[in-house]
Amino acid sequence: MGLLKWGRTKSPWIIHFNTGGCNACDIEVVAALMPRYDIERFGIIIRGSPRHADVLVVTGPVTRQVKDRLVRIYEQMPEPKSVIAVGSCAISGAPFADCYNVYGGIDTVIPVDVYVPGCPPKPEAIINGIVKLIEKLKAG
Amino acid sequence: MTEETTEENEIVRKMKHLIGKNVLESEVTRPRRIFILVNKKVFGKAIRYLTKRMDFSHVSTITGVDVGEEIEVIYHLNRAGTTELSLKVRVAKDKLVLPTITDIIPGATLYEREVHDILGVIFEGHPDLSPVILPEGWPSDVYPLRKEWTIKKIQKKVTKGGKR
Amino acid sequence: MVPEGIAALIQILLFPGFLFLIALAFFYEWVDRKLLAKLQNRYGPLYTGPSGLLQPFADFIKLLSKEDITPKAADKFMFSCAPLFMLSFPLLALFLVPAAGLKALISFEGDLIFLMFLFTLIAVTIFIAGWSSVNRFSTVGGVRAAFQMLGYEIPMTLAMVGPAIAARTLSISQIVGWQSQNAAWFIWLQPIGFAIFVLCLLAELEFIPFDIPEAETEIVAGWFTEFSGRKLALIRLGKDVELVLAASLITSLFLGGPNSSLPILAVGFFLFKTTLAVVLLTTLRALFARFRVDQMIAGAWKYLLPLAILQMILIQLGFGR
Amino acid sequence: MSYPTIRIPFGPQHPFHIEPEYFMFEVDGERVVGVKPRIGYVHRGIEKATEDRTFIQNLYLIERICGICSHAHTTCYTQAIEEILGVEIPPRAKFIRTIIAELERIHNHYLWLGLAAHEIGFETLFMYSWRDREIVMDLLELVSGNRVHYAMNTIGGVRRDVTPEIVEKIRKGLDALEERMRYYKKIAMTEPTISKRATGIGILKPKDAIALCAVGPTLRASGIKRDVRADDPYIAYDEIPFNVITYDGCDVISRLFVRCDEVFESVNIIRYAMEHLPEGKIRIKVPRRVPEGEAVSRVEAPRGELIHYAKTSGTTKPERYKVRSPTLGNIPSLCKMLVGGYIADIPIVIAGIDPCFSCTDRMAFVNINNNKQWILSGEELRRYAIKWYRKE
Repeated sequence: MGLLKWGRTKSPWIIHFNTGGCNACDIEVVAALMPRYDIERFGIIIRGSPRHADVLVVTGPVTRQVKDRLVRIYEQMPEPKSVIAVGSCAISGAPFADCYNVYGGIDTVIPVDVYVPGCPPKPEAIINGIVKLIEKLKAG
Repeated sequence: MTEETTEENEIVRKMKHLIGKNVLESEVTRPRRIFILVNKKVFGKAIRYLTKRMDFSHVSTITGVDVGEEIEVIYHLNRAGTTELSLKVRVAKDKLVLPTITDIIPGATLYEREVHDILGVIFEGHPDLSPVILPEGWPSDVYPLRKEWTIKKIQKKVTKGGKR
Repeated sequence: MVPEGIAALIQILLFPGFLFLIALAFFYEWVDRKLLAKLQNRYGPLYTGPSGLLQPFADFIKLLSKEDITPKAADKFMFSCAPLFMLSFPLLALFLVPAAGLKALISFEGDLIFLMFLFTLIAVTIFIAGWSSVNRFSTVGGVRAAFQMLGYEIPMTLAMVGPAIAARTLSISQIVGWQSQNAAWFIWLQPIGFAIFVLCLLAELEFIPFDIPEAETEIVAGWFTEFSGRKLALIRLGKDVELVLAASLITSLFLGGPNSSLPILAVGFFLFKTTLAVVLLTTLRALFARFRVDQMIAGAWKYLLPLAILQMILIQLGFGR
Repeated sequence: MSYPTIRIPFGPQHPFHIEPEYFMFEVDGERVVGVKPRIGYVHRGIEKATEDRTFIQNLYLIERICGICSHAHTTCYTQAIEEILGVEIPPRAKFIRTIIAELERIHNHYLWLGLAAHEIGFETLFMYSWRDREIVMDLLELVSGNRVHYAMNTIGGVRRDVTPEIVEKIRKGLDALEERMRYYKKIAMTEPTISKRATGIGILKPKDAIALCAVGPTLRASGIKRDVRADDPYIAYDEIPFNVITYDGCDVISRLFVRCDEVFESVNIIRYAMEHLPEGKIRIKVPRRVPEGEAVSRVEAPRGELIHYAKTSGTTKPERYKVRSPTLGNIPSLCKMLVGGYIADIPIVIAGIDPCFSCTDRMAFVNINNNKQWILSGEELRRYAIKWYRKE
């Protein structure tokens, strides 16, 4: 089983979805892919289709309109999948928590593995979140 | 006062000349800002006059404000990027109808859609007034920005008491 | 078992056969990703194995262990066969190309034509894969792959036929033999043919200037949007083996191939030249933006085809000998 | 015999764009026949939320309307409230606000250049431009302590001062930024693949631009000279000389050139502002209770004219606060540009107006009339197409 676990921890492919946030966290997630931080060193690539991805990186409070799309994306991903909630909006809905069109954090909709606090979290914090996820995968 | 404000007063004078006492209120708060409240009856004429002859061709946006028993719709018109004229019209809540201006300025379709969505003002002649920013399955009688709808009441009504 | 039979089996299964080629596929995917990263001023895979060497292998293993989803509406049979074809065709084509010595595993008069047929089959498989997964993105991706094939197929065939005419043979091994006898590589004799061949290979491999069928930013992941798990692993491996096929074809047709009788030296030459070819393909990949389908086809018919015909005329007039 | 057009959904999750927006394209082969944007995914109901918060709390909320143009939103907000209060902020604060506004414009244009390159598949330019964007991010972090959401503005002035050594660092950073942008502009002009994918695409004629109320670089790329900084100067723009960039190519490549030149303008503005930074306080005390009144404030955000309308009722909370973001003004023109193009052109034309749906999501256009879930399975698609085709 060591080989499978090695494979799974060494190449976590991510897919990014913004559920209504202010796209500050999104540009930080994309900045983590860029030459200065370059998370491809850990074997992470951003994939276009939910079918190819293992990790769903979600940013933003879940607005009412986006909720069932988020659940649909989560269902489309093949099984050993995990979710990273990036940004305090994704964790608790932050400033928009009591707006009428917002559900609050991601965990009210789909199970979340790693929370990355910050508004927006710096790319180093996002990489730290991914490393924690890899440790969690290693622990099995 | 600098030369600019006379230009604003010039516009206000022309409007008064056009529709006389129907200009209920007019105010020049600072250079390049004019607020004019017009009676609903002459609204169509005023808009046509401003956009066609006075060259206010750019609609920055349309704001809806719930002022108690009436809804105030404010058309922020702009001329050549400089002077911003806010034309205000008051519509009673029981008869929320206004003529659309999309035939004069096609760019205003989106703004009218939003005011209809969150305040319920119906714009006659608008090509397509279906719901806009509010999510699918939003109860059609809830207008979020009305004063009587507090956030708590909206939440309860929309989720029908379901979980947040 | 007759030893000669065992030797043939070993040759097919182990040395210039499956294992060697699949290992080569992983190695070249690593070379491709690292070089692309370097050109884009970043590191590329770093922590899986020595400087990321095992990254493609890790991706393969991970994909194998993932859940394999077949969409309800998909055409089940073709949906599951497409990845198999996608892997087997390039592997079969690689047996025709001499890797360890002057003679390829299977070498007969006319194997160049058989290779061109396999290239077309790969494009058809891509179309079938896109069509059978009934996702609109895949459908558009599959249709685009078919469009693209119309564009690059004919110039590529002409470019491949060039060396065959010059060497008066239709077998790749003989072409390599001819180049080693006359000690003249076709890259010097037919530079236009070489340029056309490389451009068409970029289109066949769906690399950046021509990665229209899987344009990530337009149609999600193009024709293989719906594949996941084992099927995706096979498709990605198939695409890597296709990269090895393209590079080894450039080596054998235009760079003289493994032109020494000693097997060790032959493999050394082969590896060195194929890596050079991969480096060339990746550098081209990093320099361009993506073309539109109609621009690509228009470009192929307006520029590549006349140049290919010009190359044909030059060979007839004796410049290509 | 016209084939039933296929409907291709773009979004809400789409690799090319970092935000959920959703365009349903009716496609005939590779040609786009009709477009229905359906946004509303990021609509959080901010305008209602502002009515329950005091003015200082609103500052925190208004800033998070959009991550990339957060300073533009707060400048517009503080300007409106200061106008109602009848308060004049110290000149040094005006200059610092202008410096941060221009730094944010540079940050936005670099970010846009990368995203536009990503959409036409030019990964290397995407990586390079975002690598150079880190320079301006470091400058912003240096001045305000945060890479995004700088929280520099408060009602009555600015929160942090710009010390001389920060000025020195900014000057060094600006030289590098300007030099890199010159290099990218040269690439955009000479590189055949970029010009092939961006010239003559997404045409917006001046007549349509005015009729559809386009704003910002999209308007200026159609040859119309309108810029809020020059026409309706606010904070320190009346004291700083700069010129408004216009190109009359009306297509995506001229929008790119408009933005490239705007970066050069911004660099000059910042240099001028730093040289003429007046001394004095950076903030003045402001009463918590705002008198009754209303104000319309306009700001030239990186994407175009941003307008806020504030109505106050003499309490500590605003009566009504309306925000209209620049991208919303460009959506009708975007739909006009998209119809008639290819599928492959859709991302680059959408990117052409540099949409920011986090701001926009007060509005959408038309929603999908019949089905609720957004992925049509093959069966439904065929049935729908036949039904739609018969209706034709």
